Formats: sequence, structure tokens, C-alpha cells
Amino acid sequence: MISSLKEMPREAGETGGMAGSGAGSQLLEVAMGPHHPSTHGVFRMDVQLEGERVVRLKPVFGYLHRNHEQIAEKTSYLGSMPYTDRLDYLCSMSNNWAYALTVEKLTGLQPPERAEYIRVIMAELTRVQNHAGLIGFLLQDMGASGTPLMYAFREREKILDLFEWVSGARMMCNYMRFGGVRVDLPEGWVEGALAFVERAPRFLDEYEGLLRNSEIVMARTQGVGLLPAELAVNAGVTGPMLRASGVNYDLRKVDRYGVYDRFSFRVPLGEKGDVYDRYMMRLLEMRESVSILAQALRDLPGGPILDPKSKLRGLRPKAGEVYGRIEAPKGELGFYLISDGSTNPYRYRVRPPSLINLTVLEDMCLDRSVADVVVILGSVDIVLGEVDR
Amino acid sequence: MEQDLKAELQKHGVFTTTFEELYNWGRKNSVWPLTFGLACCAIEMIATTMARYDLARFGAEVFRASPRQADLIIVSGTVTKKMAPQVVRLYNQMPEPKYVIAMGACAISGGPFRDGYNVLKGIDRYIPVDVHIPGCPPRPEALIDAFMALQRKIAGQQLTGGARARHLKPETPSEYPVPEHGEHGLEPTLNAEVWNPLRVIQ
Amino acid sequence: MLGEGIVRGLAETARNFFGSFAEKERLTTVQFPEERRVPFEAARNFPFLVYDGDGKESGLRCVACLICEKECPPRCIHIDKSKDKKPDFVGKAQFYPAAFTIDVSVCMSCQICVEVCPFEAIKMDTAFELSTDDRFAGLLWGKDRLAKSNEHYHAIHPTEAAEVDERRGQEKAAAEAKAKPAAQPAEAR
Amino acid sequence: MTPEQIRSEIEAAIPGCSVEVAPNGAVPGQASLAVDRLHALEAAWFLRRHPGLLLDFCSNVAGVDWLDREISEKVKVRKLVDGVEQEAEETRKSKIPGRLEAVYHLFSIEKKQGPVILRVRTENRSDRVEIPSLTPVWRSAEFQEREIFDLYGIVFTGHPDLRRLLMWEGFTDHPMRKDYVPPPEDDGPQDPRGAVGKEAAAG
Repeated sequence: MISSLKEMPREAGETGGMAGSGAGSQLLEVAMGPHHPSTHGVFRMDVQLEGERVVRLKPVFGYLHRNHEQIAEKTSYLGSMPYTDRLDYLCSMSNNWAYALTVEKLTGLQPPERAEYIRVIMAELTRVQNHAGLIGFLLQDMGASGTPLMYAFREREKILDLFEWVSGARMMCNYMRFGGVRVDLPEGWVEGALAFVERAPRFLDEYEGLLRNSEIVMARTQGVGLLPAELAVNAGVTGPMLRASGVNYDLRKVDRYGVYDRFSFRVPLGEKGDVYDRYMMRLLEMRESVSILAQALRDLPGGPILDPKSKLRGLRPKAGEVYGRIEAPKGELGFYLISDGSTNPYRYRVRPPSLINLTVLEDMCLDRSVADVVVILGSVDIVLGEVDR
Repeated sequence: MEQDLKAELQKHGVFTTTFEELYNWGRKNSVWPLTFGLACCAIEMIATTMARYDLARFGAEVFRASPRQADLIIVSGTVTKKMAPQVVRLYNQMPEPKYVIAMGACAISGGPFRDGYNVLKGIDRYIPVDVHIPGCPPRPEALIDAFMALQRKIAGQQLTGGARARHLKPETPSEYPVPEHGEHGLEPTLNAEVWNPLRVIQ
Repeated sequence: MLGEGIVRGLAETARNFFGSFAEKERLTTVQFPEERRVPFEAARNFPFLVYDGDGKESGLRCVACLICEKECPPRCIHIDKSKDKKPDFVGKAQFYPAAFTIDVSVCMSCQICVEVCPFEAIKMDTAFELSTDDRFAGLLWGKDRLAKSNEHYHAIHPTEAAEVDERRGQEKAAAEAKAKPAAQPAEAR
Repeated sequence: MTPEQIRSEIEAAIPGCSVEVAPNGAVPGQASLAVDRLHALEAAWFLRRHPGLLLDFCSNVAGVDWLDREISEKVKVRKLVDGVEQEAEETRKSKIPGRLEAVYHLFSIEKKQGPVILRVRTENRSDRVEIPSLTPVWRSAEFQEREIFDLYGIVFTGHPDLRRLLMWEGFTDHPMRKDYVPPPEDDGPQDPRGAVGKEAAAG
């Protein structure tokens, strides 16, 4: 890619003033980040530019490497649960679920039906607020400063209210337990959630109408950051990004974890795998999530919320290892645990979708301009807490 | 002027002020924070600026992306050892008078992650902090509360005399040494000029 | 048509702007220091120690069993166990915490201490206006700052506190019932 | 396909490749395949192209550090005690040398199945820590192998860009190893028990 670019015929002055007068021979190194408004946190990209064009892009990680894995290997199984909240700090509920699911696989605990439904409800609420937030940030990166993000956060606050109502915290819910959930839904919660679900389509219409048809958004997103399906699969890209490239792989359908096989929902797929597809993917997934929410709230059964065999303290799974994964809003979130029979895991590993989705960042950005890099990165949907852990 | 007289005059529609008060009033109502998010707390910081909490009501509408245009750095999240030099550098690049809010457990002390090998145990090891907000993460209301505490601090700062504000004293530095990445960790591990360790007196 | 999408987007924002005059729902701002949202019952921020009755020191439910200190994920609780024992609410002699310190500059509000406490002694408070300029004196909370009355607990988490009181009442009744038959055979002999 | 079947197919297809089926004691208990270092890359290509498996998606790559372990087993032996043959128990100690390990979780998006767990082990923990990189087969391993190199110190030969991922250049330790000791830091007493009030009194 780099060599082919250098051979391209170039008109005079195209390299831009910064690269100097030597026609096309000088490259400009720019470090974007770690403090940069468009990198969604402390993330750095070492970009090599030829004029405006990107010829090389190397992401630099670790500015938020908080040693989650090592700390988890030193604390009890339960003690890691609040730390998983802080992985992808926008989606603490789905992180909780992924970790609880993995430990349940390791120990054989079985959550009761009501708990499974509650988990689905929480995960889908999380997906709605994550995607709404992401689109807000993405449009902000494109210059729609303020308004879309305001709308997204207005809706997000409503979901956070639901979370706080049930778990007591806005962001760091620490709600799920091995074999169920911590507390039952309080009185009136289901009605509150139903009220949200009823209003949600109106919000989604509004949010979609806001900029979906805007010529500027189309010009900035269509055909930008193309990701072919084969490359996406080989690079381990998962989640909405993979599906935007046209690969039908949704763990809710493939693994059928939880009770996802009881709901009817569609998996939206993209065609080209450009930024526009990824943007639309989020909008469509939010609608599907709302439909799952309506079904789950309608069918929510009564009964216990915790496996009677589950215990809070002194969990000692048998020696062995397990890999559990769920479809988190950003992709496949996996936990790999090795137990040596003691109260804390011997090895605790998080498979971060955000980090692995960035593998293809350079491929998507090559030969594009700096302004496109910002948009492409925005469409990947990263949260640094998860990228660096 | 006596406070009683001032209050009395105010009732009659006569407002009096000193230069210091006017100056501080202007400063405290136009604190521009730096767009600087580190981790989870940054999301709550963004939520504070959004429609429901609306930090703009306190004159902090403009989040500046450049440290040269900012008065306040909200250290919102875990400062890792890899990031610490950049945070200090950003602080150094801000013009005086400048203020620091350590938002959340991680920024104050390393918080839940303080046992990590790459986590700095509190930003107050390298730069002076004006207001600490505990919480993980603090609610948006807590950030507003801290912001108001900072405004009170600014309003109370003296411009002259021995007890004048930190930035007006010629001997206090405006920039602090930036730590360097060593083979095993940051060098030095703290700036003794800034850091006040906990002393237990038995 | 060129510009159509932009016009449509502007219509959307205009609907929100003018709608906010008519619809209460579109007005989302909470004017924080003057206007406050009613906190949810489950809301939590930092732990506090519950005491019964009036004795801030003597009524503490904590028996210094050190379970929370051990289970706290970030290890921010530090307890010194007493040397002597004091009777608890059922009259059983128990240790008490000579010093109980929570470093709230480390606490991550995860509520695990509350869940593991078998004595209903530590609960979550809802206060959040805690900003301070003093890193240690303001954020290292000792027993005197942590101790809060059962009435305070009832005020912030009414349902939960009522359940706890009921459970403790039963425990006390059971302990009294147990104490009586134990006393009778001793007299008979 | 069971791990045993895969093992025999790999061994039949790649001459000289030895595969060990590592048991798993957890509840679902899926056994993994420990492929020897020298043939790991070939085995990976085989798994990816195998028409019955088509493992096109390498989801997770995890480093694991196994310290030198001493295992004491109780063995029943017959012994001559005072001229009479008796059954006695004897503890035998065996040493398992430490090693580092990279664990790959492979799935098939095409066939919607998985995982097949692949383990590649280094010879020891100190000087012979090279294993082949599987990035040429699955690009998703690129960052994850870099992370393992950074935190565990496994050198992946054939990796296109093997640099530290999370820690800075110039950092010399491998902090996720089990015997890593962080450098001492002057951070006052970690245990502020009873410090409240006294601090204020000290001024």
C-alpha cells in the first residue's frame, strides 16, 4: 500500500506546505493523542502523512492500562465483579454478564429464569445507551458539535435512571452475581422500563432524522473506511463492525446464551463495510434492542433471582479453565479463566472487543485524509478502559 | 467596607464592591475547563456538561481542547504511569492562574487500581490539587458541588498581602518537573515539593 | 434535492426547541444546587456504620469480625479489633472496633462490604457532596464520621431498613426465648 | 470433532508434529490441544484450512505463566518392614518445570462452531521463550501477541511488528509474570488505621 502510493502520479503542490517543497518525498510524522478531543480517551495514533494522505498509522496503547487482569488474579472471584464494571465503562451491565456467565460455566451454577430475563433486559438497555452515545460522539467527530450528543445523553440519562433505580449506581452497577442477579427489580421498575420502551421509537426516529439524510454526513461517511469481509474475519473484528461488513455473526444467535433463543429479532447486516454502514448498523440495532426489550418485559416471569447453590464468599471452583463470551455492544466480550482450586483465579483474561477491532484501523485509514481518520476511529467504537484494561 | 453597611446599601439598590471582589467574581464565573478525559469519570464529566446537569449554568460552558486556553484541569480518571508525564506537561502548559480538580478515587489515590504496576497513586504526587471529589465515579452533582467549592475558593483568594493567591507569589513555580519513564517505573516516583504524605503520629 | 437532509435535521432540532415550551418531558435540566432529584431508594455512594439508640460509640452494631476488611476488593477498610468485649443487642459478649477507618479516596462504592456483613452493621449512604481540599483529613473517615444512627438509615433506605429491623427483632426474640429454657433446668437442678 | 480426533488428524497430516491433549477439570471441561512449538504454525494453517473445521476466527489469545511447581503424590508401595512385607504410603515429589504458554481460542464463523483451544508452550521461563507467531494465519493475534510479549515476555518469532503494546518502550520487566515484584515506592503507610484526627493534630 505504501509503495504503491509513492508511485502514484502527483500534481505539483499536492503534498501541501507542511511536508516541505520536495515534491512528495518528505513524510510528516504526527502524533495524534494521547490528549486529543477526537480519540475518545487517552489513545495515540502515530500517523505518517504525505501531505494530507495517511501512509502509515500505528496505534499506541497503554495510556489507560490499569492492570485489571493482574488485580483480578489477586482478588476473589466476587471481588473482580465491580472491576468488570470499569472495563467498558459505558456498558457495565453487559460486562457483568460476561463475567458472571464465565464463572457460571466454570462452576456449573444455573441462573433462574427470572434472572436470565432481567439480564437480557439490562444488556439490551446497555446496548441502546452505548449505541446512542457512540452515534453522538461519531457525529460530533464529524463536526455536528453538541446537538446529537445532547440528544443521546438525554436518552442515556433515562436508562441510567433505570439502572440506578435497580442497582443503586448510575454507571458502575455491580449488579450481577454468579447464578443470578443481586437484587430483584423494585416495585414500579417494570412500568418505568415499559414507559421508556414505549417512548424509545420516537427518540430513535428523531435521532435518525436528525442527520441520517444530511448530505454532509453522507459525504463524510459513504465509501470511507472500507473494511472487506475477509479481512474483518481474519482480523477478529466482531460486533456491529463485523456485521457492517456483511458477515452474519451475532453471538446472541450463534451461542444462544441466556434466553436469547426465546425472542424474535433480526440481525441487521451492512453491505460495503464503510463508516456509513457502521453508523446505520447502530441505528438498526437499537431498534432491534427495543423490540427485544418489549418482548422480555412482556414475558418477564416471576420466581427467584439467584441460584440457591450460589454463595457469596469463598467461591472455590474446581481446577480447570473456561472461556465464556457474550455479544457486548462493541463486539465479542470474552473472559478466559483458569482456576487452580483456590479462591482467586490463577489466570484472568479479558478478550477486549475494542482492542481487537482496532487491528484493522491502519488498513481502513490508509490513503485517506486526516479528517477521515477521526471519523473512522469514531465508527470503530472504542472505550479505552477496555482497550488497555 | 463593613459587611453590614454593604448589605444595608444593597437593600437600597446601591451596590458596592472592591476591585478584588469584582476581579474574583469575574474569574470564578468564567472558569474554562480543559477537555481532558482519562477514564470512567470522564463520562460523568461529559454527562455533567450535557442537558440534564448543564455545567454551563456555572460559567464553564466552554471546554477548551488546548491547555493554553484553559483555567482548570479536571483530572477525571485513572492516571497511569504511562500517562502521568503527559498530564504534568498539560498542567505546565496551562497559563496561570490555574486550578486542578482531582475527580474520583483513581485521580486522588489510584483508587481501586492503586495496586497495579502501571497506576499512579494519586496525581497530587506531581501537581498541586485544589479540590478532591471522592467517588467511583462521582455523580455529576458531586462534580458540580466540587466546582462550586472551587468557585468559592477563587472568590476568597486575595490579590495582595502575604496570604495572596498561589499564582501571585513569585516564589511558587508555575511549572513542575515532568517525570520520566524509567526501566521499572516513573522517575522520580513523586515530587517532594508538591506531595504531602500521610503521617501517622503514634 | 441538495440540502434536503440538512433542512430535515434542522426541523428536528426546531421541534425540540419549540416543543420544550409545551412539553415538560423535553425540559431535562435539573437546576442542581437549588433543585434536586429525589434519590432512588437503592442509591449508594459510601458506606457508613449503623448504631442503635443514642450511643454513637456504644450502639455500634459492628463486632469487628473483619469480614468486610477481608472482602473489600480495593482494601480500603481498616479495622482494629478491641481487646475487651461488650454485650451486643441480644446480650452476647462481642468484640467491638477500637478503630474503624474507611479510606473513601479508594472506595469504589461496590457495596460488597454491605453484602457480606452478617451483622447488618455497615450500610451504604447516599450523601455525595463530599468535595474537600484536604486529601487525608477530608477523605480518611474514622469511626466518629462513619457512625450514623438507625434513624438515618430509615430515612435513606426505608424499605430495606424496615426489613433489617424486623429480622433483628426476630433474632432478639429467639435469643430471649432460648435464654429462658436454658435458665430453668439450672434452677431445677 | 473431539480433541482426540483433531489430534490424530494433525499428527497424520504434519509429520513429526506431536500434539498433546491437555485435560480440563472445569464443569464443561473442554480439553485443549498442546501443539509442539516447532510445528505450531503448520498446525495452525492446517486447522484453519481443514474443511471440517474451517477455524477462520481466532478470538482470544491469552498468555499464561506457569511457575516451577512441586507436586507431591502419595504412592502406595510394598516395603519390607521388620522382615514382613507391608503396604506403606510414601510421598514422592516430582518437579514440573515452569513455562510460559500462549492459549488460542479458535472459532469458525463459516460453520458457526468452536472453540478449539490451541496451546503453544515455551521451553522454560527464562532464556528459551520463543514460539512461532500465528499472526500470519490470523491477524487478530497481532495485538494480542504483542500484549503477551509485553506482559509475559514470550518472543513470537515471525511476528510482523513485535513491540511492547501497553507499557512504554524502555520498560524492562514483564509485569504479568507471577514472580514480578513492583519497584518500591515511597507512598507512606498503606494502612492508615487510626490516622484520622492524629494527622490533623500534627498540622
